[in-house]
Amino acid sequence: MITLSHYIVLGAILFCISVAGLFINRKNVIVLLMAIELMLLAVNINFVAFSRFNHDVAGQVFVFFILTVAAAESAIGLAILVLLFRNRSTVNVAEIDSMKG
Amino acid sequence: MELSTSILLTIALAPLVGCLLAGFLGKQIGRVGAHSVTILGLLISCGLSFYVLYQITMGGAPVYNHNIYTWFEIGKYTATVGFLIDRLTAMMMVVVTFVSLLVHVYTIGYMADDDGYQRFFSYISLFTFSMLMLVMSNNFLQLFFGWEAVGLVSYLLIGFWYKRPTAIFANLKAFIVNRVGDFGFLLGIAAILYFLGTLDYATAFSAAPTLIGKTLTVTQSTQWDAATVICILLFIGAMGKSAQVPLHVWLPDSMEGPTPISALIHAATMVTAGIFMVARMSPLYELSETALSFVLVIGATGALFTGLIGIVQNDIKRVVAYSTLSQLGYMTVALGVSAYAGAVYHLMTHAFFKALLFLGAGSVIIAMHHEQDMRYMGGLRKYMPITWITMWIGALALCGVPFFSGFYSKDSIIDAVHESHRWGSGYAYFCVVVGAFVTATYTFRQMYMTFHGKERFKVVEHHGHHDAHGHDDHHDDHDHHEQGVLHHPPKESPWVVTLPLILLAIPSLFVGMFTVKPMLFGGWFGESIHVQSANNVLEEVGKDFHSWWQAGLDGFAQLPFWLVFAAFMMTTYIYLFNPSVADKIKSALKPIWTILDRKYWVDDIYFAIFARGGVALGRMFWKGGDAAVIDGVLIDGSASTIQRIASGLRRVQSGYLYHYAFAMILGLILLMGGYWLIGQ
Amino acid sequence: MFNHLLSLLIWLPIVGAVPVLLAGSSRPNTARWLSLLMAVLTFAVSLFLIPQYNADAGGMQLAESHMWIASLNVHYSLAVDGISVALILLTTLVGILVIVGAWEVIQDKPHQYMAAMLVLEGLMIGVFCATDALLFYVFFEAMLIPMFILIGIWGGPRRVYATLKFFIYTFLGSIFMLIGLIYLYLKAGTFDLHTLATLPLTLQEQSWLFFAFLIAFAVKVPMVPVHTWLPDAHVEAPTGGSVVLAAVMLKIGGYGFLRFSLPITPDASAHFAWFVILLSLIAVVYIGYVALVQEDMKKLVAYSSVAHMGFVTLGVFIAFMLVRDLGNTDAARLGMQGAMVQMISHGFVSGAMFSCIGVLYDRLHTRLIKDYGGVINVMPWFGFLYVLFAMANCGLPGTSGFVGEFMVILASFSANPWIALFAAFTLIIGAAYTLYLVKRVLWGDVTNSHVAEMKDINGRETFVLGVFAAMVLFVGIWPEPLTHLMDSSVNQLVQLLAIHKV
Amino acid sequence: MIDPSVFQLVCFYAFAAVTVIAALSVITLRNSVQAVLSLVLAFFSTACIWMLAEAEFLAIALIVVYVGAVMVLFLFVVMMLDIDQEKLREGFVKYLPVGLIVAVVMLVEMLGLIGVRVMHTQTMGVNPATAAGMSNTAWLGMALYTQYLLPFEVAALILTVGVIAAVALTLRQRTGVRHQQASEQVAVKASDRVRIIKMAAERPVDSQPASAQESKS
Repeated sequence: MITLSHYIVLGAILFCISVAGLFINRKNVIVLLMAIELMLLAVNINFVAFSRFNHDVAGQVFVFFILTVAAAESAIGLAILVLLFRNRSTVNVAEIDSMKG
Repeated sequence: MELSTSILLTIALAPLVGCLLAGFLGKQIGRVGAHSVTILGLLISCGLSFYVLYQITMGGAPVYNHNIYTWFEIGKYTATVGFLIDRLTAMMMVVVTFVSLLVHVYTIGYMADDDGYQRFFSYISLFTFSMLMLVMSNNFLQLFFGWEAVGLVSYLLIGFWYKRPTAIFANLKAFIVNRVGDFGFLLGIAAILYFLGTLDYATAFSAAPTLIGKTLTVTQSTQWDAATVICILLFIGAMGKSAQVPLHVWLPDSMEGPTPISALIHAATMVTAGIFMVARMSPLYELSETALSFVLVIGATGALFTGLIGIVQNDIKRVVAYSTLSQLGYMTVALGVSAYAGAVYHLMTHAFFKALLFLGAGSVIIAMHHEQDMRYMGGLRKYMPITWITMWIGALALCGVPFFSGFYSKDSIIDAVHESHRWGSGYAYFCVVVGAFVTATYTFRQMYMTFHGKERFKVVEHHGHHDAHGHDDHHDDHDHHEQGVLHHPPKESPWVVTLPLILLAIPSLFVGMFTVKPMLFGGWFGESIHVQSANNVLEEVGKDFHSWWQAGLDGFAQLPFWLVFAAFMMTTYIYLFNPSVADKIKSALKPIWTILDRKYWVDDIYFAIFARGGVALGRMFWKGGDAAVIDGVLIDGSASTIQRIASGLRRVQSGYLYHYAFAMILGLILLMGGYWLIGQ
Repeated sequence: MFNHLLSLLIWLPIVGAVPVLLAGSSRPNTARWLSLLMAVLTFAVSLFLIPQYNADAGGMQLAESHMWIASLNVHYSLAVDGISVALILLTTLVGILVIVGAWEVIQDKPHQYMAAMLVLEGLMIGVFCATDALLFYVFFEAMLIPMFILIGIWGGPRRVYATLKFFIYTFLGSIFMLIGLIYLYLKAGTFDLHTLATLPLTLQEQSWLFFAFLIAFAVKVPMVPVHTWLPDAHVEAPTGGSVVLAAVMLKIGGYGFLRFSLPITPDASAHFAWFVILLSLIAVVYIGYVALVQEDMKKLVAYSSVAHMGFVTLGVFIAFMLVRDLGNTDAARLGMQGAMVQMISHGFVSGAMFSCIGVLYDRLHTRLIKDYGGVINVMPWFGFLYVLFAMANCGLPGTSGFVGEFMVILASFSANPWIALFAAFTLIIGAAYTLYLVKRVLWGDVTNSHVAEMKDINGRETFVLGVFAAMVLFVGIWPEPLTHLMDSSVNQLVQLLAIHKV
Repeated sequence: MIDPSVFQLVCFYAFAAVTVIAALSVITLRNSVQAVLSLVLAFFSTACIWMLAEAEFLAIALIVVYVGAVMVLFLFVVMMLDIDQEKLREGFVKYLPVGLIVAVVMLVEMLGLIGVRVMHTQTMGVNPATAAGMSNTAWLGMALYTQYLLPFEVAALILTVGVIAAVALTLRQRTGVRHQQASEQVAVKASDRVRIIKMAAERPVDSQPASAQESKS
């Protein structure tokens, strides 16, 4: 019998994996972006689960919006990445430090 | 007949108009225009003053006491501008305008070649206006206005030759020392307002008896007598203006100014303002024995000890300056023994003969091409007979030789002190009697060194060059021309200079004879001066007084005369017959001579403590207080602390995205941990 | 027109700044003439205050009120009493003089300079008119902006430091006032000053509020020890900025005490009067000594401003002592009136002193005293005026500088002779630092070739200094019109002092 | 016959395990292309899990939109850019412990805070869409086009802006390439092309009268 906690624990595990991913891949913007996608996925799992278990449509509607925004975000993120690579020939975060005070 | 306000206004404002015309339109109206308008103003003023004096004494005019306009009116306190004309005022007006008029005339000659001719006339007319406002005032506010205004003009005139470093030092010193006096004076006025609730003379004097028994709470346990506090505070003002010890230091230095103003301001009128003020305040001073004793001791000290300094001076003007200090001491002594009439009387005679001596000294200085050192003079009598004779008249009057005006005033002061039983009168008597000897000594020494004996200057004729060395540029090359060398022989000064000398010599010689009886003993001053019968020493003196002739003859038999005579003999021997003795005495009495030459080190001490000390204190406050503590620690300190914290925090703001992410997640973990702990 | 006279006074210069600004840097003369026109118009309008304001009746007159922020019950309400009228007249007159004074001096972006001046003038008038605490606060703070710009753009080499110090100092001070006002608002539900004045408060509440107001206004006055922004701001400010700062802006501190501390927290003010009096006396004596050793003319005059403003706070707070402890309302009126006259007088005298320094600075581009010497030789007319203002600065009778100090000293003697003694010390130290300055700058022989080439003041400078001189002499010789204008208002304030709130 | 609920549970565990392993390989794989492919796998298995929760529309949408569009975009970018993989791996080992600790602590905290045990009792119950008598897609669509219409439109707008922004960001203005400027071509005027000047038929004899004439005309 699948319970709510199954979904929630899965979401938590996925979220923590992506946090760990942020840490260990701190230089590669592409992996960072992917980790963020994973995070969103974890969140989405929670939304879907709550929506299903609480019989509320709002959760799934919200997932829909998150997917929309995440798509836009990754499109722009990748565009920036391309631009960045074109101008600086790197996607290494450590080298992108022109904002450093 | 009541005096008309318009006449009084004309008296006061005529010099002011002259001043403004000469000052603002000096270039347009030229030199002649400048001295014409100012002298015209003074003539009007002086003539009307004589008229007022006549009306007050002979014409039976009542005392004039009216306000002109209201200065401010707040609650029960009002301050007005107005005139009080009684006999005391009328006499002062005549003395002021008369001496001022003569000085104006004299200036035509003395300042003939000066660039600041118009400016000078403007200043002395402004002075006359201020002095008239002071003496004609009917309230303390206007008195203070005049008091400070004459101080301002004195400041401007001492620094008249503003290119001289000594002159601009002297005028600053004069103003600040005067301000020390004014400090007390203003507090005195504040005390009067506090105790009597008014600034008006008449109201204050009529309320004066209510002061008896009132006290001022100084500390929780100390109470001071109200009248004493008021009188001493006011007298501090007089000490500044009338150059009493220990605020006398500015007067000798003020000789940096041109000689006419030394005569007008620093001998005849302004410095006597303090004497006039105390006499005017006699209803208040009579209430406080303590204050009068204070006045007495201060005056006596000044009378003797500043006179002593005069003996060692070589600058002709400085001798007269120290003599002024000493004579002001005499007047103050007279005030101190409640002989106000004596003080004012001496003020008047002194105004004439001291102005004469200063103007005479000025005449000598002109002849010597602005050489003031008596060691380079001598034997001048044959070059300038008028100056010589008139100055001798002034000198004898100053020494108090019988029948001269100074005799009547000075002798009656000495007698009055003798009669007084006030605390300090014994000391004062000693001072004034010895002072008579001292006065004679420096006076005769000055006369001999200047007019008699060998000529100690050389005349080197410089033809063709002499225009450049006329005395129009005296203050520029005063310093680099060789001392004791003249380019043309000394000659008598022009008539504009000698006429005032003669006009001043006449009252110096005669005024005493005709006025001594009414003014000193006849109660001429009437209501203007109030003396309690127990203090009335002049009445005691007057009992032995019969006529001026008799008094003059009696004078020959009295101690002061013999002291003067002794001084005469001594100086005659030393300076006329055996000048080398002077140096011997000087070296024999080296320590005393040094003390006198250094003026008891009073100037040095003041300079060290107040000037240097003040600057050091200021620097300490500035660098230590403002810059170090307030700005350094509090303001910039807190700013730099914030900066330090911020620069620590700034390191966190590295600009690396992963740092921010890390911080975010760390925060999230902490938040969750904290929440979890609380939830447990 | 008379119904909205005060609004007109406030907004005329502010709106007038717009065309001045639009004139642009390409037409500097148009900007100058326009701004002069606006300043003169404002002055002309302010002259209507004299017939419109009934000095005998006193109290708040010419009131106008509109709802401003309904949700907070904030009103745009204006009114003036005699003190405000006097200060407004001072502001509008100084407004003309600074614009004339900056005529050729400001070559860099003159239109912006003039516009900033006009805006500043309007805001200062606003401060003097506002009878709503929040409106007052808005004007009070808004005033900082044009001043900040004036110093920051046309200032001297260390202007950044000076502007920051100036801004942070005053802003920090007024934050406390804002907190106090918010507390009062929560308590009373309104910002109306009249309502706040009648609001009952415990002594403890009053004490907190008193110190909140004290910090705000003490910075503005400025009082020791929060005065150090003033010398720096003055030194770096352009001449016109210095003149406005000294002549009008400092007065707002003293004015604030009258409008806030005095009616809202009378008991706490009386309770802590000794503290303010002590600070005032320190200002007179301590700052006097500090002024004595300054090497920069502007700093010297700035410090002397601090010392002179000490008389304002002394006069205001001595009134508490006189009314509460001694019951001597007449002396309290004298002291308060003295403080007011001192504010007006200091406006003229310090404005004139800074203008004089500006005249010198325009010629030699230095403010250090040691670079001058013997100026009187080449600039006699200037020397005459400079000596006049110096004398006014050291309080010579016959000049306006004397009147206020005289009244305050007289009043403080009635409270305590020792206070009078320290206050009267200004007579000596004031003369010392002022005349020492005059001696080093004016007197003496020409010290260097730069001084020798200086030209005497031109017509424009003569006009500015001449107007100042006329006012200095007028108030000094006949202060009665001025005191009469403020007398009934001062009297009402003194009556307020006697009312105990607890 | 297996109990459907047990089968569902087994399926859930299987898909969850695939998801977690795929996620782990996303963050650990050296090769970016492989990482993207792992991410695709993670999405795919998540979609399956959503299927188990009867959220069919979102599951399909996740695969179509994410796997079909976004992940392809990722792959495209990763392959297009010549990225030095080695350099980007620097510090991997160094930060691994920190990352692990943070992840584990966070997981423990999360699970602790959520209160897994309480949720363990909550069962799925009846499908709300079925209860409403419609499919999941219709159920979601009803909500989206009625109650959430405005956010839906805004989301559309965001997508459009995102697309435009992405294009604008990556658009490259190359120099040395000739373009046709249609707007300028349309806006051209005759006076820009031809200048008609008046000139004398003959050469003037001297310049003086000629200039005078010219100024006259």
